[in-house]
Amino acid sequence: MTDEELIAEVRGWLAANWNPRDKVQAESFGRSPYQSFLEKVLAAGYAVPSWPKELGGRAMTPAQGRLIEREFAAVGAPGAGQDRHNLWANTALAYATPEFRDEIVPKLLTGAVGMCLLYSEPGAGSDLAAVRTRADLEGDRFRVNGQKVWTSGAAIADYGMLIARTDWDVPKHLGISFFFLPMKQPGIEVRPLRQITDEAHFNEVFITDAFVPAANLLGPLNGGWKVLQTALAYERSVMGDAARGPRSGKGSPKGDGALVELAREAGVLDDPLIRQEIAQVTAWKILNRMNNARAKAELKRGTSSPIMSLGKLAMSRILHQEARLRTLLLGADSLLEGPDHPRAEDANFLSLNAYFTSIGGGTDQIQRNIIGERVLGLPKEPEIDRTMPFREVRSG
Amino acid sequence: MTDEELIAEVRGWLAANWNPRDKVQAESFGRSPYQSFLEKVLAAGYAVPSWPKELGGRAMTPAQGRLIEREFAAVGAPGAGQDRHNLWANTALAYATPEFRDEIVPKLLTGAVGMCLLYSEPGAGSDLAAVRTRADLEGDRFRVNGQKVWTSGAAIADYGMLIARTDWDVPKHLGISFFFLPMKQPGIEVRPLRQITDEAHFNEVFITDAFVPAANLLGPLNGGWKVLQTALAYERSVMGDAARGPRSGKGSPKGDGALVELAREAGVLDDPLIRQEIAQVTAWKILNRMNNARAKAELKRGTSSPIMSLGKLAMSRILHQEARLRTLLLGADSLLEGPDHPRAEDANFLSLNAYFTSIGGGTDQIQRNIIGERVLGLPKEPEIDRTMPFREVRSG
Amino acid sequence: MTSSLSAEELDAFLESLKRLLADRCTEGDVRRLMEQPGHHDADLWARLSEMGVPGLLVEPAHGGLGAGPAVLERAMEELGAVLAPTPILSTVIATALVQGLGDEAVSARLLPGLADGSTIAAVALTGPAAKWTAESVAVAAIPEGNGWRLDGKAAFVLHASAANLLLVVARAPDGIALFEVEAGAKGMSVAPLPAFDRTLDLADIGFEGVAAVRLSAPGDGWAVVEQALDMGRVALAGEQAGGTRRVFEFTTGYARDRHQFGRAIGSFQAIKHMAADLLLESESAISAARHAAEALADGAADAPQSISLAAFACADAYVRTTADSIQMHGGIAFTWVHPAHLYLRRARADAQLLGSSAAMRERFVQQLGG
Amino acid sequence: MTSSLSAEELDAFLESLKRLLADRCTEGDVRRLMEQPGHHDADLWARLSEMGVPGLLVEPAHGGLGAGPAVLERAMEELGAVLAPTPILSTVIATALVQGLGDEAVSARLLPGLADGSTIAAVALTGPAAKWTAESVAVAAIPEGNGWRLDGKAAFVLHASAANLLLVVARAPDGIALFEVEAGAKGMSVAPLPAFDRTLDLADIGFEGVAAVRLSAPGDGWAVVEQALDMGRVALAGEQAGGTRRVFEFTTGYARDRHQFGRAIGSFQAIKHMAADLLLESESAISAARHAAEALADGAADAPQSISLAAFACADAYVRTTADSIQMHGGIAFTWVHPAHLYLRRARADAQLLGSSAAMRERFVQQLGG
Repeated sequence: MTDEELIAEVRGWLAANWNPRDKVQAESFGRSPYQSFLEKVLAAGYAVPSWPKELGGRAMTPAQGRLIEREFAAVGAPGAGQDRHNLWANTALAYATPEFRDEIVPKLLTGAVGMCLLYSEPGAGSDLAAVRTRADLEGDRFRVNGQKVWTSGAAIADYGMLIARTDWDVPKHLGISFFFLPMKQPGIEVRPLRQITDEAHFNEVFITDAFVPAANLLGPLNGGWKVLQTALAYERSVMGDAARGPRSGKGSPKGDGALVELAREAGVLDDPLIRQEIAQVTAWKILNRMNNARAKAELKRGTSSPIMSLGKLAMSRILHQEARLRTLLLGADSLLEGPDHPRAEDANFLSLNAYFTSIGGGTDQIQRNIIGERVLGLPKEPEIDRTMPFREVRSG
Repeated sequence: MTDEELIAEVRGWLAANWNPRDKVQAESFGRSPYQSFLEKVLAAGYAVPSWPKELGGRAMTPAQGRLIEREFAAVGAPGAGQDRHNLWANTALAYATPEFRDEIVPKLLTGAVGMCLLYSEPGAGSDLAAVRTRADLEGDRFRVNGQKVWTSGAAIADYGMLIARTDWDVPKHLGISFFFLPMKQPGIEVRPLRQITDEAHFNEVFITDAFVPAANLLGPLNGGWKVLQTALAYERSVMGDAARGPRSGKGSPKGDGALVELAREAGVLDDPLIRQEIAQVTAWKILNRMNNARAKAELKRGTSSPIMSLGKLAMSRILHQEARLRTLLLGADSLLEGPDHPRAEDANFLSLNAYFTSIGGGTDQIQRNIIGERVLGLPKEPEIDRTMPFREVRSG
Repeated sequence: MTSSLSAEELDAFLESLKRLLADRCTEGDVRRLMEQPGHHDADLWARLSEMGVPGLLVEPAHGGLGAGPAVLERAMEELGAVLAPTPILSTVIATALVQGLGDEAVSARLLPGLADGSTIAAVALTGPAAKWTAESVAVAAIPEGNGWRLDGKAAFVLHASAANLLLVVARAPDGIALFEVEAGAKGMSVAPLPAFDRTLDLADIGFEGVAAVRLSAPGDGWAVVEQALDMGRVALAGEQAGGTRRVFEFTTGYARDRHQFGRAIGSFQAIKHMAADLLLESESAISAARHAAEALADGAADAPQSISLAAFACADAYVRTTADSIQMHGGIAFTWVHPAHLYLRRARADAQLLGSSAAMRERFVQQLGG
Repeated sequence: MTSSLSAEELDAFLESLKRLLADRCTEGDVRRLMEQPGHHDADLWARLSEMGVPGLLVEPAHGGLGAGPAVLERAMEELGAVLAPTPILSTVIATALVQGLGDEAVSARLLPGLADGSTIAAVALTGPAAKWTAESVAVAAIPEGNGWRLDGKAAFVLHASAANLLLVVARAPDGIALFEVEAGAKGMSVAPLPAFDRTLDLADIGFEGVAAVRLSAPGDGWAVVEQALDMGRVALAGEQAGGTRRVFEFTTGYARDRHQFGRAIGSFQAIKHMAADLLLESESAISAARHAAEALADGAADAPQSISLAAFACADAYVRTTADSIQMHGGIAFTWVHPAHLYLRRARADAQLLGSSAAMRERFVQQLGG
């Protein structure tokens, strides 16, 4: 099939099956209001074109897959390119037993189930391998007890991708297993977590004598660390730029000239100090864009560019610095908050929410470790807890 | 003896023995042009007043010693307070055999011998315990081979305080010995070390089959690490603020208003950016002074204040930032150097010489470790080379 | 230490203050007050008043302790350390304004109430330009009958909700002058402002033909206002230094206790080195605040310069320390229940009140001769 | 990649250039040239000329490769990486000036020599105010007989020692204009300047009634000069980006190899995290320089804005990277024999040439609409 033929086919299919007025926002946590459409996408082989036919794919090349995605994107239709983007389905594909895979993957690809991540714990943030949530085998199921945190979408999720400790007498990385934990059961309590921004995008999840069928185990028992690495890699490649700008948007002009406009509105555009700061922050934003563009251009298929890993660190610096600049622009007006003071609200929100990027998904400090070790080849630090039984490791 | 009596005594003695016109600069590397005067100081008991009488002291309190120092300082006379300041004599006092001590200490107190430090090596900078200069016992002397670096005064020194490895089969801290190495012997070659500032304040010292009498060993064989710690502590308490300002001084007004003057002369005092920078750098300087004053005020006799340890780190930041500011002030004129361009010379010299403070005597990074661990009580990093035989340690 | 208290007396005073605050101004108390309009704890204020805190600056003849700015600064460190929501800053500025007038009758009438805490003052100081400069004053005063009438706007007035004394800095025909307005006077509108620091009681006050009593003598009175602002800046610097030190302490404590990768996170250089740098910030803030207070107490010639320095050094140290503290804590400090953000909110507020860091740096350069 | 070369041709060209430089422009060569007056290596220049480097911008009709700014920038990265002391920057600016005139006769006379390296140009661009702006021009041009006479001063002229062509930007009655002066012309005094970057040939040039030929047409010619300056800034950004990357590479290499405390120093977070931050600087500098060059090659509307950004981003990245590099090395980089300070000297010089970072940030804000 030539590219032209494929494009023609997809266009024809979309014309027949998709109404552009149905355009929706991407939904990364599973359950979709467009299940019936997504079922058709899957049936047509557009959901996961690079996968084998028996799993709903068409064994296409990644390049062909991107052609399909481009056509879907052009009309705002959801559901294509899930072989690249669907964290849940990819993880299940790679590690679930054939039975569970065949059951769950179609549901994941059609948004029939909602999902959440049960990784972080209060005592295991930067150090995920230190999880203390336990899963104990009882017959054909595991009993689960523990506490998870920083979980988005927990309240509506049908399953959580869970890491839990299944062996306490081996080093920490070697005693973890990975599960699809059913969320709709007694023993799972979801509490919204109030953030410093006074929002609650995340939850704490308290797990008390909940159960997960042994069939929902992904990868080998005690082999969950490797599954997690795969899942995290998918997540990172999908996350892109998750940083949020100012909340209200009211006080926030758009584009490269946005900070200039903001300063003009605040009546301080003639302040040389502020002009220099505007130049710096705007430059960092543009440089980040340029770096990403160059990374994409240099990206060989399937391999990741060294520059890629810099985006999160760069964004962290941009957000914190922009928060400072917006505060400087406003002066005493930054004392305020609330809807009547949108510019102050934006500056203050940003000054807090910048930590979402500089802490969330691995702190800047962890990120610098990763860049130093994986990108620059600098040696790791001695890891004192790498080999001792987890029982003996101090954590929390 | 009351303080008043002591003061009267010292004043009388100085009036009889010291001509203020002989005022000299403090000389920290031993040999002094004022030996005969220093001999009188020692004989009068003013050199080391807190020491026992048999060692030239008068068993006075530290407070009395300071009174003597103050009187000496008032007329610019050298030689008092060596019980606090004389690194060499204090180290010898604490660790030399009685015989060697009795021979060397008077010479050190009267400036009859020149001294240098033989600690750092090309492969042992931050990590002094990794020295590879070896001292092998042969009868009643040690044969010494190795290379030292960052040695001031090596060319004129009579002795060098040397750390060398005397046991290679024990962990690195446990196989080091501390010597007074005679410098005037074949087998010791001193080469000036050209710095990035194009000066040569230091030397490399190449030691090839040189000898040191076993009697010159300080502390026990293989017990040199502890001696070194004592010597380093003396050095730190003496060093005070070793940071040097701009070299020429021509382009450098003095006092808190110095940077304001410099900006005025450069015609950029009305630049708001530069004004803010001037405020910041000047403030850091004043704050450092305030911190030191507060540390001294809080200093209980004999104990060191937590703030004390911040001075070097603070000074490093001040010097680097002042170099940047001076460069900013000058603009394109900073392209130049040499005596015809004293302000450029100063800015450029400072931009390089700031590393003397941020690297020399322990890098800023090492200094932060020390503050974090000794002042703030944060745990040390795991030290992988603390227990293995030195032969197996990778260094250099 | 320059004060009328001996070192032992000062230690004892601060010790009692610490005990009171540990008892009556816990994090829970602060959070409770954040939710209440006005954020004023009358009980806490009464107890502080019993100790003499509001009257530290007031001479004994008028019912105060007469301890001076150096002791005030030390007390502010303690209040700042626990984010105490009190009208102390307004009280200090009002006291200094009244004292600066040098009018014995006014002093005798107003200072005793300020000293014993029964008078809670609000001071309308700056207009919407909010630079706390003479140019920013946006209330005009016009003689009317035996008195004066005020028209215009004051912005970011502190503690207006709890106040029973309102002092107004206004522009009279002969220059800046100080006025007193009765609580609830006709023509006055107090509009509470939603503050990012939720312990802060802020309001805009509008004046439309409000009757007022002039307190200051004829002639331009800005010098008196500037002196009072400087007293306020010393108090604020103390609050910032105390807050900085407290945040630094609980952050390094967390770095010692929290374990990840089998090690205390404070054993990692990334955290350890941030802590070392923050120690410098924290100690410098303390030095700056205390030095400024002592210079003011001594009437030193360089007191205003020391105050400028303390103003921006303490403001910047507090903002940086609270910001780095959140980063050093990681996720736990991104939650509302953790106190780190409360301090960040206070630090950001304090950095604006009575003039920005940039403005204080500019003033400092002028004082250096630039 | 926007250039007349294919990707393969570009790779091959850069590969040859790298080999040439590795062979003929070692650190030893650079140090040798530092000690020689003029710091010019005629042999190296001849070999670069054989490769076509000086003529990258010159159209083939005039003997150049016509490869354009994007290829020039890549070549500058290589030259910058080894601190090559060459008159390339002057050559680029002179070429762009001549091309900007759009005068075929002048082009035919001057470009072939510039392209084949036989002409080494110096350009008197700025006066002692040294801001590389029209206002900074401090040479006045007055018509005299059939020609012109020049009076005044040019500062920080690059490569004057080796030059056999001198172009002078001067203020004529009708505005800024471009002149040509014969080497060694009467009334001209060339005063070499001692440069902190000892690879740099800098001079002040005084003009007293110096006879000159006007090259530019009647009317204000500043736009032509600004375009040539922008071409120079692209070249300079390439040099900075290349230098930044090289310093970054040898610094991380050292961090991998150097062991203290039984570990590679790069395993310590203090060093590792500095390295991670510098990777961002280094990669951003590369992105900025290449993007600016490509925008200029494409004649993109935002090319001048991209050039401003590259100018300050690359200058700052180079200064920061070289400065941090010394700190990361420790004592060894405090010695003259270590190359780190040579790069720091170059970085500090490059940060001033053709306009400061602060000036470029200001221009950038104007270009953003501010």
